[in-house]
Amino acid sequence: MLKLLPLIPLFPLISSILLMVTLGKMPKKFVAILGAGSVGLAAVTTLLVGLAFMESGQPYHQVLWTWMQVGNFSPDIAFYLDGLTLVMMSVITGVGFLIHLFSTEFMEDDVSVSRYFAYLNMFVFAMLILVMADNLLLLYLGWEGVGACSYLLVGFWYQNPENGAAARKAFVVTRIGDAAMAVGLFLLFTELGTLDIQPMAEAAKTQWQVGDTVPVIACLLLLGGAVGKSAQLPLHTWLPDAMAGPTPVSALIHAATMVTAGVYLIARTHELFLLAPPAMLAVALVGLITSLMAAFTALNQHDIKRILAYSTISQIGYMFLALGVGAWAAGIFHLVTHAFFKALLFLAAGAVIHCLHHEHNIFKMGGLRTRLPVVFWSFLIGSAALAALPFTSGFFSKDMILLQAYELPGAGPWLWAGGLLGALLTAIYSFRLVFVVFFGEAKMEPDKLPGIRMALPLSLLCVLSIIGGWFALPLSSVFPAAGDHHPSHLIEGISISIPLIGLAIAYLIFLGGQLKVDGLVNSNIGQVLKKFWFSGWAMDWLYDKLWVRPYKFLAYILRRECMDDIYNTIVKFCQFLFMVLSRTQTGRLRWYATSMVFGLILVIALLQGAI
Amino acid sequence: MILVNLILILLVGGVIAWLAERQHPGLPRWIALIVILFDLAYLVAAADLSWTKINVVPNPSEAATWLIHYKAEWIPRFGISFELAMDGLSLLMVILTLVLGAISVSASWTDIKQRTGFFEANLLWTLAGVLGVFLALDLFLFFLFWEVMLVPMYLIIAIWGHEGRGYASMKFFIFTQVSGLLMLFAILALVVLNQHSTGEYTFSYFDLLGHGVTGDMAYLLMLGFFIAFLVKLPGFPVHTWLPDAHTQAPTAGSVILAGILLKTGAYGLIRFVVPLFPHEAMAFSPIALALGAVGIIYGAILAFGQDDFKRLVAYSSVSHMGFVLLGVFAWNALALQGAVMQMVAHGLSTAALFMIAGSLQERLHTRDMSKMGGLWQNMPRMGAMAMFFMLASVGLPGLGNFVAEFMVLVGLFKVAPWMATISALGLIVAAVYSLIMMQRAFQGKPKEGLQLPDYGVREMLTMAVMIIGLVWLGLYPQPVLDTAQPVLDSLTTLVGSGESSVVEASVVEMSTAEVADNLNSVQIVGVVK
Amino acid sequence: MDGVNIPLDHVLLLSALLFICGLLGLMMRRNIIFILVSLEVMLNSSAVAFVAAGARWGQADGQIVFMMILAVAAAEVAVGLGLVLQIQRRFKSLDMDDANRMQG
Amino acid sequence: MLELILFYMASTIALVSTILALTRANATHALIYLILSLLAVAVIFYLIGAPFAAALEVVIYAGAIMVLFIFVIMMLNLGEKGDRREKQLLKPKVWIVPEILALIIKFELVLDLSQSTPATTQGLVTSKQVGLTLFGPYVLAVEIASMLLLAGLVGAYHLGRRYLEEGREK
Repeated sequence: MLKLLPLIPLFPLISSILLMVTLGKMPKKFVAILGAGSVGLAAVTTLLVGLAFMESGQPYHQVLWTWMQVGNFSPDIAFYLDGLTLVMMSVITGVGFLIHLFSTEFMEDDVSVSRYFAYLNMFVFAMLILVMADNLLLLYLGWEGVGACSYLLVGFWYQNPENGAAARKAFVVTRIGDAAMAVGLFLLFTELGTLDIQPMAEAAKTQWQVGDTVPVIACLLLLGGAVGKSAQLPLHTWLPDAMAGPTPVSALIHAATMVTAGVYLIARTHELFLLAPPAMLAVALVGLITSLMAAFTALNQHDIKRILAYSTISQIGYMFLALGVGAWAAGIFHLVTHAFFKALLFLAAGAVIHCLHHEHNIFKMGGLRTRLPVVFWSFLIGSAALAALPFTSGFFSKDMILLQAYELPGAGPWLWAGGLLGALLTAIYSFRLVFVVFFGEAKMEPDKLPGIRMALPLSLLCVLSIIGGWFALPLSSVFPAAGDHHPSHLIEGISISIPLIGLAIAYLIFLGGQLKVDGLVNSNIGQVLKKFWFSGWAMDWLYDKLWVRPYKFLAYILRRECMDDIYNTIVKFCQFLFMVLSRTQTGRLRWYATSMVFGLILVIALLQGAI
Repeated sequence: MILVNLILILLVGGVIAWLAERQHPGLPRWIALIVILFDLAYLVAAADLSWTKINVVPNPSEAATWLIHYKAEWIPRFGISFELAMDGLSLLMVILTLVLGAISVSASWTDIKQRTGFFEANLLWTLAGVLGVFLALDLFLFFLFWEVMLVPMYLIIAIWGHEGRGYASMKFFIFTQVSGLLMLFAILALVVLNQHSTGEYTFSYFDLLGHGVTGDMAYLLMLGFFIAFLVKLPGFPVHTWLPDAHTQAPTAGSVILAGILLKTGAYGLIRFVVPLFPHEAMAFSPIALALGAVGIIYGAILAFGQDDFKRLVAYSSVSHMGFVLLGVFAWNALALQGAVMQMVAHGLSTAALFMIAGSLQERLHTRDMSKMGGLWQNMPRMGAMAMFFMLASVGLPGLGNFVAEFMVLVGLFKVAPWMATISALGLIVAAVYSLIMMQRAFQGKPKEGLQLPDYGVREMLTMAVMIIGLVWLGLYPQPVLDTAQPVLDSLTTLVGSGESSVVEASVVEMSTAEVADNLNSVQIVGVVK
Repeated sequence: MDGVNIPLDHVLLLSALLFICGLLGLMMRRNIIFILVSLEVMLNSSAVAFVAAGARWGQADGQIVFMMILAVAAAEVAVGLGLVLQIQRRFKSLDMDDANRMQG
Repeated sequence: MLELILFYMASTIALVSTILALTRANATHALIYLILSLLAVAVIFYLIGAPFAAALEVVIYAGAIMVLFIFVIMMLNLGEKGDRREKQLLKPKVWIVPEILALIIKFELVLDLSQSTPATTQGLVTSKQVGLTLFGPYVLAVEIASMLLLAGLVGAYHLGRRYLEEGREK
């Protein structure tokens, strides 16, 4: 049964190529079936392969063909299946299928649906390759493929130049991360002689001691790549703009799968990171700072999708925090639960936008509780899981991370405190969203209700968001066993109560109205802070001033090819010489006679001299 | 004799195509296509190439070990012989030339209206010249083909070019001619000095490999060769002819110019510059690497700043060929393979982009991107093709360019880590200009009432050939790697650097000022007596 | 009368002076006729030098060359005058500076 | 002694008449002075012992060529208008530079001649001698001279004929 492994990425690839080749000639219905069906088939195959794998227990390695072979550089197209890969594949194909099903109705009235499903299937294929690759070069292939597909999908409605700009921004910013990761790959290959993950881990353990400079540099470069793709602090500005794409795209790419690629990379190469403690600390710090920064920004956004985008950045910050403190299993566990509830939230937001004819501003919506019940309940459950209210899936995974962060000697408690503040803010902005959109007086009337193909994925995801926390993921074989931790009940109590406090605060501010914050908000500090946080801590402005403007200016100056001036000066000098000589040709006989006489004099003088 | 026939078929084909114009203006195109395909078939059939033969590692200095070797006396007094030989590297280049030749003929099917016969004749003669360059192993014959390749290309640009063709073709001709002159000095000086030490004149590559010239003179000779090939492979300071030549050349002209003529420069570097002057080349390599890296970044920045679609693609090939320069002068097995792969993959991807540029110009009668916009709406198939080849030129893994660039950078990282890191920036700036090209030309608000014919069957077939080529190179490049492998092994062992490269992993300590005076020290190259 | 003991230098000096006068005329005058005249003078002065040299060595060669010069002078005058006619007809004046189409 | 005096007289006449020839405004006056200068040169030829050359000079040079010259000038009948233009051409500005150059050359030649060893003419060279050498070693030169004259004839005829035709049409 394990032999079916290569089939999983093959299904989306075939359907994507089919959709591309037919160039929109296929009837809409058939396109939807092919698009969603292929991912469904992949999900079923993953299930089968998963079952077979659970019985056998050891990792399964399958080589298709050697990609290229020059000297000792011989990466090959090969898949590696272990617990981590299985978890990631099931998330991608499972959540992916639900999102495909959702988008069959969401994109129904769009003119180029086949192009949409072609890109979406290609994305699922690239993500599967990324996850199943057994060597870093094939992983890099999936890595860049995912980046390219996200560029295509974000820029799907290309008529509007802003979408094009957002897509370009996404591709270039992630590309910076990819370049860093590429240099990391070069370093790893030069030092360890191979790019296959498992042999590389062994070679690293033998060659390097803990804390050598080379592993630290390599891990920091890999972190650079992960930061680019998972939209963490330095390279996160592209994710909020990437909301320009269709909402199911945001659900699939910018919530469930692509942004978690960075987390997967670090998890997959955790042996290297174990050899570089400073790099792990860096991962934790990046994660923590990003989550806090994103949480504050999400507090005062008014576009429903941008709130969810910043919340994604914040939640991935948590995963980075988990990886930084060595809680690998907890990080992946949070990744899985986050995929469930964030996909749910995005799809619900998609449904809201779809029914309110593309309205994005939450303050224009209100009181949708009664008109869109399904959407309301899915939003409620999603936000509960996001805020990690007790007994939701989010609670189990976030709690594990915070507890293990607390365990870390040295900076542990600080990280834990930061995490808690993040959890509080998460609770506040998620319930702010729910109360503003679904409670209060109705400002807009939805013109249509979500059909069955929208409601079904929403309900399935609701179920997953709730019970998602109870499954034990088969990660024990992959990661070193995390220490048994049972901190004092006080710490546990605090981390349980924080989300509830957040919920109360949100209720008091946005629904009950008892807690007046207008005074605080309208004070001039408040205004400045509000604008500052709204623009994402002015990161966009900073990057524009730091990189974009100088690059454009440089390109503008060099546009006329300054190197040409060197050759043009040579040309001008020749023309000057020609002009001087041509003036001597006056055409008058006397002038020629005189010049001849002049010559005669010289000759005779020479003769005189010579004799 | 096979090699001689290869070139002869093209030359004769050119004449026939020229004469065929009288019967019917469309006929020369068919004749050109048939001649090129026949030449390709002849190569495959006549030269019984089996993997066993290709895999034997040739010793560069003995003719017998090469795949095919042909030698005939020409001017015995000076040791000049009509010597052609083919090994793995030149086999690859010959196949690339013929494939791109066929593609360029199909690219300009409807493009050329007047004097089609003469156009196809020039096309075939350029191809013949290029084949000669790839096969010639007698330096005198090499220089002859170097010029033969140049003249018809000049005519193609000068006669069928666009509005600024006079300036562009003249600039192209002068740049290559002057640098060719430098190379001629170097060849003659080499032969004369060789005659001093060995006592008899010989222009043959095999005998010149062990020439006794050392010291500053060898450095100058190496520079002479290097500059000639740097101009042809548009290296950083001397690349300014390429954008003009490309924007003004007709579609077929720029496909051939970008696809094949740039490769002659790179081929020259691998075949002549480093093997003939190993130690000087290694001493010179920090500068060359610096030029390569600067070329990548400079080409990309300028590409970003262009308004003209073809000029942007031209600068992109300046940027891509920077990688080849890096690959050659890193001089280990991996980097060299990367350079060869880049030559092949870049040929395909840039040829496609130029075809798209040509068809855009044919439909919109302009290359100015500010006048384009939202063309995907009118021409979805061309938009899809442009997107695919744009992604290829950005270096999307799974396509040929990525494999090449990755290998070059990994090979370079072993030799000069900092240089590799700087060149990795090239990946970012490459993405920047390619995306801006797609945005300004194909995306954005479509112009109303614009009825444009989309791609027909012929164009889609040509594009399909190139897509298959690129995907095949991207996913299973092993056949190409194996053909070039034995040659590159023999070259790396010949230069004696092997894995532990002579060039110690030093940051580029030579400042650009030193680069400048090296370049103008070349002006005083004279035949030393 | 028997052509003896006339100092050669003086004759050569005479021929040189005559030649320079011809040269002067060529440089000064703009009228084509005077250019031809100065040419004649220069030719004649060279003839003098040749004959004087012949006389100095008592050989006939000098005079042979003199006859050659005569032939040259005759042909030159013939063609020169033909040109004069043409120039007169085309440029309506004999001023050589008008005929400067070869300028630039 | 007589020859020497005669020689110096003839030389001065030749020089003066040449200078006058070149500075005249009127073309015919210039030609007449030129003929005078040629005759003086013929006398010099005679004095230095080349009677045959003297005869030729008088017959061919002065007689034939100069007469042809005068004939063509008369035919062109320039009239007074041309002479006035000639006068304003002789302004000092025109001949200062050539004069300087001429002086330099004179100085150079004189310097050159002064260095040469003094020698005198050796005696009479009879026309018989001239005839013998002419058709002895120099027979080829005669042929060349004849070809040259033929070329001159053809040139003159061609240039002249077109002039006459247009003249007739007008």
